[in-house]
Amino acid sequence: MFEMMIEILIKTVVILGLPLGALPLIIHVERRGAAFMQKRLGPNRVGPFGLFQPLADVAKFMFKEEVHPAHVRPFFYTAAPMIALIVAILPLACIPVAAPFEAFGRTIFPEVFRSDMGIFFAFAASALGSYGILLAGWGSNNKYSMLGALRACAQMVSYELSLSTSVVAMIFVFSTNDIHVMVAAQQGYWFNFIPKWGFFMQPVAAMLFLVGIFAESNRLPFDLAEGESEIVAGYHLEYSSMKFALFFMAEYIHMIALSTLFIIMFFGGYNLLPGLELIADKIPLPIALFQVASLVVKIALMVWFFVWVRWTLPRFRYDKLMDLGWERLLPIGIANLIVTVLFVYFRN
Amino acid sequence: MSIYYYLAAFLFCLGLLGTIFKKDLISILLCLELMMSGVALLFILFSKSTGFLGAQLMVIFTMIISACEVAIGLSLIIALYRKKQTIYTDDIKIITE
Amino acid sequence: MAIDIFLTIITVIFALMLVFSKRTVVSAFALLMTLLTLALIYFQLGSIFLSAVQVLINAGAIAILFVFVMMLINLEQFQNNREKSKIKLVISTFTMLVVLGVLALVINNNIETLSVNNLTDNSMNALFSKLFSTYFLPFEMATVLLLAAIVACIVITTHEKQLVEEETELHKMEPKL
Amino acid sequence: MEFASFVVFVIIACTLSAVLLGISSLLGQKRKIIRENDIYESGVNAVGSASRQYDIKFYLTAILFLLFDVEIVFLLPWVLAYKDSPNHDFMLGGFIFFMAIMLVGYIFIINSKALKWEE
Repeated sequence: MFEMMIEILIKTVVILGLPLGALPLIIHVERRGAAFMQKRLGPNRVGPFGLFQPLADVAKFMFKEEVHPAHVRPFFYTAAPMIALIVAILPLACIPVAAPFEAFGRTIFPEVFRSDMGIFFAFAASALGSYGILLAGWGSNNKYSMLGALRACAQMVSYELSLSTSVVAMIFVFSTNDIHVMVAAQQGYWFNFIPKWGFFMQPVAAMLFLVGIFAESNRLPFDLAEGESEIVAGYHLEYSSMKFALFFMAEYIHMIALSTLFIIMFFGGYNLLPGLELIADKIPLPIALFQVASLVVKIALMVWFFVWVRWTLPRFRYDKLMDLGWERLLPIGIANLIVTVLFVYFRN
Repeated sequence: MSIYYYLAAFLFCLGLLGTIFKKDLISILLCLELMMSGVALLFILFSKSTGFLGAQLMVIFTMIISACEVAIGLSLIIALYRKKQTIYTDDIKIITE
Repeated sequence: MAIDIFLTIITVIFALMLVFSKRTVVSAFALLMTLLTLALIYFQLGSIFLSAVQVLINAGAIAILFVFVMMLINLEQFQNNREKSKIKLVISTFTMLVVLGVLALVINNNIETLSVNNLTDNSMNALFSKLFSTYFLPFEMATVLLLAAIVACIVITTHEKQLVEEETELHKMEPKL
Repeated sequence: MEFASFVVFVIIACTLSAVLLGISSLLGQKRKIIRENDIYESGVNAVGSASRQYDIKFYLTAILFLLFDVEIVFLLPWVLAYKDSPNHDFMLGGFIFFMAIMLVGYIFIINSKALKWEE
């Protein structure tokens, strides 16, 4: 019993520590990347190459005064950022960082919430994401934040549909819900140079999921709900110091969780390249650490892709955004599903 | 496992109390949703105790029916609110106009 | 056994919060928490697929719909001038106690047979093979029900102005025929 | 076992967010002057209650999301049960019927211009 508790704590600390620890780094990469693209320098005063700038930001958020506007609904005003953070952390429980490995005499499953419905649980938990935003809009009780919250939620909700069609298509191709089986299915090569990743099996579903990630985590070009030039920073308008930082963290962790799902389904999960299956099926600890490192490398590439897209694509107008979600992506998702089903049916 | 039977019965009756007791239509719909979840919990318990797997499938169908019911119920509430600017049960007693 | 009691207490707290809260948004939030704890109970009872579907549909779509509607209909103007009639409270608690008493009595009588667990394999493919062999018709009829719900919702909420425009267009076409 | 670890995970997540809020309310300066409820210096005084009548399209998107989400989640058992189902033609027939009805609903939405935002 005692050893089990230790294992649970270690797993939670590792799986929570990775995104939260990497958060200042990601913010720093975002600001330096943006600066790099706009031919300016970006923060480089605090510490070597400005690496301590995010820590300074976090300290600033800690020490700023908690402004509590009077016209605000107290319960929802303080509950909304906490809900946003908790809901953003929930999908991380079902995502494994490595294959089940042998350590201390028994196989350890590296995810907190071991179930053979891994993908579906992670996706269901990310469906709750629009709750923090709605309550924030309702809690801060002014027209701009309510309108921003409604817009952000309507956008997240309508892109979740096309996201779920692509998830269903991928589950159909791998015919399993378990993440480990899915990653194991992506081993091996076609004509020994194209790796057997989900991306090459289902390019359309991959594109849909990628667009869905941007829309779901309110990143540019879909960040109309909180765009400064649109409606004055949308739902987190009335929030000041730490509560605003919580929203910020929730958005980044939500983005990391969705991009890990994307990597697991389309880019071979925690195996760097599909050459690793030569080792016996009992994976010792060092190989597992190597897998964790490869997953972190892939997530870093995804984060850089986010930053790259953020400073290249302009922002959508709201009706174009909703039209894209309902009239363009959803039929593509349904058609992709029908085509895969028919293809698999007639192939055997 | 046996405590969940009492929980399911309690949820159902609490929803019943809520539907009778509540004033505005949205809360009535909320309490109806609570009754539906009580029934769904009972279905799962019966599927576990009798070993008949079809009861768990019935839970999926109850979820679909409750989704449709909430969808149409809330549309009616919206239509009523646009016409009469109120959703309180005391003001909507007149059928005629 | 301790987990059962722990989860039951949490569900009961949120259900009471749902029914006896003054403001409707607080009860909508309580409904979301009840549905999430029910999903935990389903998982603890072993039906994994149902808890995932419960989280996605009930907690992830229906509860959000309630908060959406609450944002559309501002309830603050009704809040203060509504007095709660005592008779209604007495009658409703009386009916609730009667129904609860009957159910508790029924459960109490055959609690032994009810709480034995003879579900052989609770795995998902057993569940799905049953769904697609004996219960295939409800699977198909569910989409027809959803189609009816889609059509009904759109017709109810789109304003008459839009429908009136369609009629006028029809009249305009007629003389040409 | 994984149930206990999930509950521990959720508890740690809740305490984390509570601790973060707690630290900032402790460390932040306390300037309890009534000035807090007036608007930021360049803002206009808020007029009227916040929840005025919002567009119906928001509600309609959420309602249509619910109904289509139920249909897509219903596809998941089909997708998982296809591999080891006895005869595939029976399953495919069901899938075609399911998708036909779903597409009828979808075409109805597009034609009825229910989600058109620009007017």
